[in-house]
Amino acid sequence: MTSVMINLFLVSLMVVIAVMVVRTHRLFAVIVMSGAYSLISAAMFVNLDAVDVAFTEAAVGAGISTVLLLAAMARLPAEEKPLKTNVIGPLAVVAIVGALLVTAVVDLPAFGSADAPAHTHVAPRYLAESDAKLHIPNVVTTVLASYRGFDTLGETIVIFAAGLGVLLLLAGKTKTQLPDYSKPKTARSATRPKASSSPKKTRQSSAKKKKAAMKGSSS
Amino acid sequence: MLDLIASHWNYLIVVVLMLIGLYIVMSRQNLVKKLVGLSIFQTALFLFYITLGRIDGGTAPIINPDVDYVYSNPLPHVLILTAIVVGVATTALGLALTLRINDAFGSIEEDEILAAKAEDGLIEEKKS
Amino acid sequence: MMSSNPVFRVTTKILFAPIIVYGLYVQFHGDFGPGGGFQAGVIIAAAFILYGLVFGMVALRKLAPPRIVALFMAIGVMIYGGVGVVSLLNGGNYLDYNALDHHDPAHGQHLGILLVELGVGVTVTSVMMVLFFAFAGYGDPKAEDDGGQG
Amino acid sequence: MIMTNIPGLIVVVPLLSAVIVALMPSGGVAWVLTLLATIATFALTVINATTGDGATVSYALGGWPPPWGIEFISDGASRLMALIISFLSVASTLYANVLIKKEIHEKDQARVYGAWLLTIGGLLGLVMTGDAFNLFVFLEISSLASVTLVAMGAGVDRRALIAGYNYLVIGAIGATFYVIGVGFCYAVTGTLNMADLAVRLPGATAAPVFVGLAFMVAGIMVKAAAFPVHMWLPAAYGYAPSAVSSLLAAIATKASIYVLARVVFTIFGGLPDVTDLLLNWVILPLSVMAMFAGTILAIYEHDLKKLLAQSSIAQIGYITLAFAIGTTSSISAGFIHMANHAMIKGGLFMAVGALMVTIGKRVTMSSIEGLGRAMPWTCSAMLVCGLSLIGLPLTAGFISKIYLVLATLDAGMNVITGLILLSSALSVLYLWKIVEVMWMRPYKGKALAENILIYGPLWLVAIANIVFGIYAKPIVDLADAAARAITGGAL
Repeated sequence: MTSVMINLFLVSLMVVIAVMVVRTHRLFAVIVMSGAYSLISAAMFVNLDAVDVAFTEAAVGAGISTVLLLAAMARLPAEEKPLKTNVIGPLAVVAIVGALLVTAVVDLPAFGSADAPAHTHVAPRYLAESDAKLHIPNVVTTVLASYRGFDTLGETIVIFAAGLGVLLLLAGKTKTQLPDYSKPKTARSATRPKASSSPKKTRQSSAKKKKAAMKGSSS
Repeated sequence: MLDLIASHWNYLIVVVLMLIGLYIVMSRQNLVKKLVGLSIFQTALFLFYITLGRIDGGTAPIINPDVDYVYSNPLPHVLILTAIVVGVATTALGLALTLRINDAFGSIEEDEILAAKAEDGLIEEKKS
Repeated sequence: MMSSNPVFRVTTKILFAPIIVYGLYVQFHGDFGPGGGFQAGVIIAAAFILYGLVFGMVALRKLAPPRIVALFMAIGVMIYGGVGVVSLLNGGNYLDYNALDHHDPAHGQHLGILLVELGVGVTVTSVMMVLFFAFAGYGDPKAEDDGGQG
Repeated sequence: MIMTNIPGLIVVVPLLSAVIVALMPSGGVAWVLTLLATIATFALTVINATTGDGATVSYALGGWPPPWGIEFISDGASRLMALIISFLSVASTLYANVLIKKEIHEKDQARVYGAWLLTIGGLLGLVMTGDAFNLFVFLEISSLASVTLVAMGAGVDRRALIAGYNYLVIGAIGATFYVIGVGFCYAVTGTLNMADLAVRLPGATAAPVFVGLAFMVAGIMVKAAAFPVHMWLPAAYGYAPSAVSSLLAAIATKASIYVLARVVFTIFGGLPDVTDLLLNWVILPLSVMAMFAGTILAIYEHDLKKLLAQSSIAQIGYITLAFAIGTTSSISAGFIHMANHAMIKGGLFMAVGALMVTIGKRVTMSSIEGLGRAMPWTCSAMLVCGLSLIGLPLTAGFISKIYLVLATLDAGMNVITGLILLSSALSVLYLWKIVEVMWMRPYKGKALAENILIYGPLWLVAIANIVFGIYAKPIVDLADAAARAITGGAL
């Protein structure tokens, strides 16, 4: 019963935070809230017996993701602009997805039932063999590195791909080309456009307009 | 009805979290907030899988041969470990793109970027 | 990005080594308790990131040159993939750790799991550090001239 | 040793070479290694397709038997797809050398080739794997790598960045949907192995299975750029570096469509009532809409790269349409068109890329005026691929159209036949416009030099279009085997 109460408390917190993320416009606050959301979900994972997942979520979701977001925020506008577009489309999609999910979810085996198909087909072998045959008590490690080792290789490559991509994008030498092919390549804006109150008049776009005007007059 | 909620409440709340995350990604214009929404969506997905793997009265799947415990299903845990890493990889790449976009367009709001994009198209037409 | 607060500086100096030791514990104790390559990688990277936040990026680049870190990103994957290649050469399927030790398959499994977890740990540590270098050094001309490129 | 491990090596070779290539000090060395890796992969897929008795081979990774471990499946369908992907990646890599040099900074080239190989390896993994969750991992490898490649187009046009961002986020939503679907199927069956799922799903609780199917299909349709969730594709292919456009246009969406077929026909093969419902009432109408939406948008498009991308949406519509009809002959026609369209679009994007680097600006209807005279080699190869696109006799495109039309007639869907012919006729419009501007008008600019390193690989693809238009038997046979394999001989 206590476990259920703790669960209820944690998920309610998560829902509250998620709703607050929707409504908050200060991005710093949004990022801190998403870190908190991750951390609470990690607590939730502990409560659901997934200690390895909790460990990773706390380190990766709450730790690294938040650090990266904050580091990026140092160079990004701090405030989200008020929404100008219509939200009916997204709401409709969300409603359809929600209806589908609820119909499926209520027909799943009850939460926590031991005889659900998920627990009776493939998983028992892992639990039976890991310690007895391979002498590794942590079944998650055995499944991760051996039974489904290829998934983990793939995931290491995913991480590598992300590292490669970020290096190419942020530390690479291929600079952004502004829209004029006849001019020599523009260096990545030495003067970064500030998050000014009138964003449409940033330095680059005005420079671009000038260029366009010059082009127009010369031809 | 009440029985159903009592036995499936965890799933239902996971669905709510997923929907909020999905709504943020789809409706917001701000590129950073979209990424945060995506990670809320994905974290809800993680919770869905872990909920699947949970067994009442179970314990974490670290075997203790001396005691006769019921262990939770380790397979969803493994899958989600993979998914968490994929999630952070996506966030990192998305953020890197956001930084570059901010430098190139002077904004991280989708509508303003689209306006600048349309302007690029006009310049091209003028040239040709 | 640098802190002149002595409390931070001293605490970081004291914490740096224990965090790494803890990371190594998590890395190699994954067979028995929660932990493994991912968690360890993130923890070890966190130690370096903390160092960079407090002592500045220049000091961190000296401690862990970005070029070398980017190299380790690939080395980790190659350790993992290499274990698979070795099991191929030993006549097993790709990533079949039983083939690593024909006399005692359980030992082969241990060895395989240890090595691939190490590969994961190396890649995760170095990618996390690369990400931090890239994000913290972005737009900083000094970082681009020297090792920011990796 | 190599022979028994081929299904695994097809995926492992490009992925592990990618890691090494990314470390190379110069772009030239990286390119040579990339080429060698793709050629080795191609050789492996050829051996994989030609040896053996055509039976399904299961390769257990880690030596763990399925469903406990992950298995790779080498059957008619995955053999054909691996062959297509690896052939076009060799051609694209050959072609990439000069273009990457022009569009990417020297210091970045090795890493770009690393991402290039990761994309190829990820797509090959996508078609080889027999495990529903493992598929997600490959989906992400290929998508993260290709997003990076698309965004590198910023060196030519800043709009590549926003194209890359949208590709990433929309793709991530698609992938998450797919994983939700897999989760439902796992919850009611307890397995992740595709073949095992196929056996256990018919007996499982109905609602989660249906919703699982819906989510998996929706997620993959996003990745395959099927109408109406195609919005990321025109920008991504339009602004990517030219070499990358040709690689992705040739193989990326094809692999996803193949996955769609795998999910519907293999994983859910035991539930024909449900999948028929999905195919007839969802995928079929959407495919028809895609055929017309893509073609009409292409007619009004001035930018050639985007025009080709719009036309890809229509062509993806043809393929999904063929799958939606669901007879063995139509699925086989779908595979034929997949192979041929990979060659057609790969060639066309190569040609446009060649024009773009030569004239030094975006290729639009006005900038190609009279280029047929100034760049005869490139433009004539483009003409060949273009004729193949509209399905002129003696080209590969003709073969696909014939088999598609025959399959629809066989299935008694005369209306659909008419629509296919109508949409093909419409596609003549945009092609004719290009031909007219390119060949019939005088050239006014200065003389342009063509580079054999660029038009050589382009002609390789163009000739393949002609060869398989005249001697279509190999592709038709492989496609028949693929159709039979993917439906498990159920039809």
